[in-house]
Amino acid sequence: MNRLLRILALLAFVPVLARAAPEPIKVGALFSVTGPAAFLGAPEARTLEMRVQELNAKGGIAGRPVQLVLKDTGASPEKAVSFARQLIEEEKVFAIIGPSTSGESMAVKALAEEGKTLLLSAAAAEAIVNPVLPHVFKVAPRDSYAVEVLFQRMKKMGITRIGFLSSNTGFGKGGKEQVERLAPQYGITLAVNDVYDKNATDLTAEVTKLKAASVQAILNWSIEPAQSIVVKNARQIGLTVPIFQSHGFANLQYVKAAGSAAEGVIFPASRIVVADQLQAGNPQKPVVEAYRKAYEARYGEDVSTFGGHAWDAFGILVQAIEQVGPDRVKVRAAVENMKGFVGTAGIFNFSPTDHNGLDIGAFELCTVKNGRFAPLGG
Amino acid sequence: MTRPGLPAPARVALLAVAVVAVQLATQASGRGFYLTQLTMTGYYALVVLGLSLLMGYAGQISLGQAGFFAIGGYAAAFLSTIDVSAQRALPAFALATRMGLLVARPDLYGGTTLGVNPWAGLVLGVGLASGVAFAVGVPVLRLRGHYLAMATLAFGTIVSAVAVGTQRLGAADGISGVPPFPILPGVRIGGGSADRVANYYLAWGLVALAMLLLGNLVRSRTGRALRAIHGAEDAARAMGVDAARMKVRVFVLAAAMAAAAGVLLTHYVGGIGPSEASVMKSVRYVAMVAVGGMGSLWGALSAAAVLEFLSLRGVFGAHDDAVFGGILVLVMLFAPDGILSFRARGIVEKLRGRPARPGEGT
Amino acid sequence: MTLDLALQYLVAGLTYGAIYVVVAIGFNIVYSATGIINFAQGEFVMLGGMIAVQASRSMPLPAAIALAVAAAAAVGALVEVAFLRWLRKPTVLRMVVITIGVSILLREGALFLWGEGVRSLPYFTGDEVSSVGILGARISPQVFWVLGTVALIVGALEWFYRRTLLGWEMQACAANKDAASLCGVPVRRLVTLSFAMAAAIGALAGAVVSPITYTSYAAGGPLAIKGFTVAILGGLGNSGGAVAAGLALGVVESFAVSVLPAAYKDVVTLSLLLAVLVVRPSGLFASGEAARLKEF
Amino acid sequence: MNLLEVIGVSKRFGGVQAVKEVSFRVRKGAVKAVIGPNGAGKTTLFDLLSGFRVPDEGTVRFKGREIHGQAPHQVAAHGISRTFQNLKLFGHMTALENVMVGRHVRSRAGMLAGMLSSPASRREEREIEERARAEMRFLGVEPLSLSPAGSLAYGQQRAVELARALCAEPELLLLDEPAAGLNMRETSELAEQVLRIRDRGVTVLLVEHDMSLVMRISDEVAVLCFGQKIADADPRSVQRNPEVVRVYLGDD
Repeated sequence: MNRLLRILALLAFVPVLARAAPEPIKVGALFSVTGPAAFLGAPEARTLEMRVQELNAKGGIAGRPVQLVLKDTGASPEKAVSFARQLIEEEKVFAIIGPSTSGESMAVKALAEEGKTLLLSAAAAEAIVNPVLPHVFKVAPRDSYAVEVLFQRMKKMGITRIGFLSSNTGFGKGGKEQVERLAPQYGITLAVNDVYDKNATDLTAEVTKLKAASVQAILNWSIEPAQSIVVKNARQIGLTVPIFQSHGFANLQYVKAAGSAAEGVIFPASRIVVADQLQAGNPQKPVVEAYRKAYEARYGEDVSTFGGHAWDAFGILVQAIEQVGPDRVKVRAAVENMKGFVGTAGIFNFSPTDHNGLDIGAFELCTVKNGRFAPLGG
Repeated sequence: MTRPGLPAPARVALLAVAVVAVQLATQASGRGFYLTQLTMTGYYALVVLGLSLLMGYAGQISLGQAGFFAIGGYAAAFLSTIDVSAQRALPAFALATRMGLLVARPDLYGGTTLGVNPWAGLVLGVGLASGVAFAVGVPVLRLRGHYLAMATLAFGTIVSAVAVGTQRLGAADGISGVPPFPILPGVRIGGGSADRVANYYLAWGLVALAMLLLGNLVRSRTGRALRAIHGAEDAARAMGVDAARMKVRVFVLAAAMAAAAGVLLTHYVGGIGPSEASVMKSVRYVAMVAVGGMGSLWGALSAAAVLEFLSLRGVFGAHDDAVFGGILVLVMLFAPDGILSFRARGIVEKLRGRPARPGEGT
Repeated sequence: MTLDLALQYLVAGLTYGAIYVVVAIGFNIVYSATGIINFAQGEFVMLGGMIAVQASRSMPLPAAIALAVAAAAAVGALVEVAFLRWLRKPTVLRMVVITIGVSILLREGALFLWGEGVRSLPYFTGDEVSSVGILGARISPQVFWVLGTVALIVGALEWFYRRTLLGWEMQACAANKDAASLCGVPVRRLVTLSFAMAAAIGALAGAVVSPITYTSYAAGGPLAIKGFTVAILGGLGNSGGAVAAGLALGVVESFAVSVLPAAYKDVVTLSLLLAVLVVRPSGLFASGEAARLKEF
Repeated sequence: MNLLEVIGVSKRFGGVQAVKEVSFRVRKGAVKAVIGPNGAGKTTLFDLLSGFRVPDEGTVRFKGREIHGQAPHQVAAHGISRTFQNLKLFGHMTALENVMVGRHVRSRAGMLAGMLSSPASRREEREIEERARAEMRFLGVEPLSLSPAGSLAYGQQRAVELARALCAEPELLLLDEPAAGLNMRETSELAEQVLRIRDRGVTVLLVEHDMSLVMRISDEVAVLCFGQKIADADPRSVQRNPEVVRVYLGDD
């Protein structure tokens, strides 16, 4: 008899147990950890893993732990699609962070929409959110803002004739399209508009071509080592004109690589790179400093803007879930209408027509002073 | 028959049974989503089968197979995503529309575009790849050994460089938004989870067809001539085999199969990127043929099915390339005739110290 | 195209060319001793740079470079002993495919050890901006280190092959392995030595070049393709031809950039490789007859 | 009637004049031998006849049609088949398949027919297999049909190569040192086989060192020395030809 009672008691107890261990919120991630875009995906993956562990240490979201399902796409669209389908159809993840590159984001965009799964892309291309798809967002600032900030400064400096170089990667192409589109509006002519190979080991011939075209300034758009090579080669052949770089240059690793040649280079950067020099009142200061301290303490390498995208995407997702609870439809709407989210890339103000949420204010012109990043005053 | 084992049609029937069994198993176990990776694996298997015929049977190495895949894929992607609705009125375009060459299609954002009919894309894609294969093959197949390896590697790298460097091909981002390919009434390559089972059977149906055709070919007069070329090219020529022409024809056939796979997989995935034309992809195809055994279609098919499926499932994680590199080395060191032909007889002889004779590939 | 610009393009071309020459020489050393193209040669150049940078953190520059060269030589020898030596009558195809697999493993190993970051040795003299003016063209001092090192390597090899007994034995081994072994030449050890030498030379170049080109785990692949393009142009096994072909290709690439968009530079080089392979597989300088007799 | 006419054929490799203005003819149905010391240019001559090398000068006429300079597979199509001095078999394939490849020149099924396994191609396959088995029976090696050619004993491999050449139903059979490496028993067996081949109406041209074999089966013998023909007659008179004796036995 008492055996029966014990079984009944056990049965009664089980549901309680079931409730005690809450079912985790699955978050999918698609980063190109290896392959040609490793310097985008690797920091993004490390950042996301760090944030998920930190969050779970503090009890997860409203008590439910976050389970991260991370896949390395190696920057190839066919893998991104295969993994995206796994995340959406099998793992039934709540949301997907990534992919790292524009090519992959365009490939998985339709899948996320069809699978009604929130996608927070870390890539920059405008076409990801233009035209808008309800479930597709991106957390990287538009290339056009970076170009506009640069062109505004060039106009102020009276520069009208520049030599433009870009690499044959997704990043380079994104920048090239915006530069070509916006240059006429700022009265700037591209005396040279050349694309070089991302594996370029020496670009002296390239910069010689710029010297031949006697340009007033150089603008380079790439994120590979080539961006440091361009700066060095230009200075080595005696080109003293001002050099402008893309927001890809906001990575201390490349400044160190360019060494003294990087002095005075002007580039747009999200405030993450100049965190320590931000005035106390700047709302982004606490966020970027928290990220920088945590990342550099844990991984012992300089923080990068691209890692910041993963930090922002996860932050936006967590804030939305905390606001409206783990309901897909409500969270999507929460993200779409989220205002004033302070991220490393800037202050996000999403809207049904703007799934990027950043404005030109996301960028601040910076320069390099004796090997350190510094806001460009004046 | 001169060759041990079942004739090709019987084996293909076995394959068909296996294909259906796998589908039912995934359905029963609630893992229907495996079909996505299995479908993609099926298309990649077509490339490996073509390469197995070229490398395993005719003995001609190619490090450029991904180049032909990309030519097919990019042709289909480019033709199916261009929007010529603006020129709709022009006589040529109007005629093409009436002939069904151009088809209107709703795009993702509610608008309609007028693009090229996917069937035309398939024909043009495979035709272009075959033409390029002929043009490259005639001079290059006179080379042997590492010269041939390097020439095909150079060809593959050229295709990759052009794909990455061309603005109209989406440069580094590649081309996305490729519409599904309506192939039979109610069956279309691509589309979402609703079409999953149909796509699976379509892909593996093509694989079964390829196995039947190549299985027959390998056992036919032409197949024998190919293996003769691999064995001793001079002797084959003395027996009346026009080795040069035969090698080019197999090179073009393998390229056409790779291009067809490129077209169909691009429609299934909905896009293609320059990563499909990379040297590493070509090396993976070579690895799968090597694992399956030089001169063994069934070996190549099983190697492709297992390795590609695991890779697409992300089982190898960030070490995907390392796994294929490692496999390539291990197979070439210990089982140059492939794991499947490494039968007990081979092992026994190795233990007894006598070199194992080259296993007879089926 | 003024004189100083032309000179600038020329110097840039010679710098590119010098890098290709060293990789090509690495291919030639292994090819002439074994008859195969070692596709992993590009990876040894990368290893040289990576190890040197790692070592330079804890020791002076020359010591770090020496360590890198020694370590790469050890890896080169290990590759030959572990993967190639014990094969019985391997076909060329089988050995080539093995070296391709090895190049992938070395690259993934480097990724695992050093991560995806980019690194470089500091400039040997001056820094990133210093440059020397010649007739209006300005050249970074590191370029002279590169050209000097390559000249040193080529000279040392000439002396080695011409003047030393070991060098003659290596040539005998290259000409006819069986005959050489009949004369008591330790053929197996020489083949291992050839891999070690090729790796060492590649590593030395990798270290010297790293301030200019930076080194990352994936730097080996593109270098290998340029390397064997030059090796083929110069005629496989003919290192003199490789020097001329390498410098020529570098200069052609450099001047080509002044005309057509740089992204297509590689397409030009590869088409050249394809053309030479098809028309004269024996290369521009070597005699066709000699190459055809060489068994491959 | 002459089946094969070789007129003034020469071939030079750099400094070496391998073959110098060699002329001779082979009568239909005869067995003609070409002998000479090592390096006399015999194998080069064979390569010139079978299309592997192109003569610098001179013409080669087969059944009245010029065939010099044509590719090996075209020469084979005319009905000339050959064996190789160093035995070029298809190691991976079975003995039967090796012999079946010999039938390539006499069959037509193309790539498409092969893939579709058309009734015509299947019928042709059966014919080819039957023909190949017949040739293997003719040489007594049919039991070996399913074993890989690479694993057969040397003598057996020679027989398979001969069967392969015969399988092409040639009008002219070129034998490149068929007796090389055979023991006495195997050589006399070979002699029998060559005579039986001739009785089937196949004309044979062989290059050989083994004088006893040559004398026994040849109707005519040509002698090459340093690339030049120094004698061309019936075996008996060639044996007594002082020039030939001097070349072979040296001046005493």
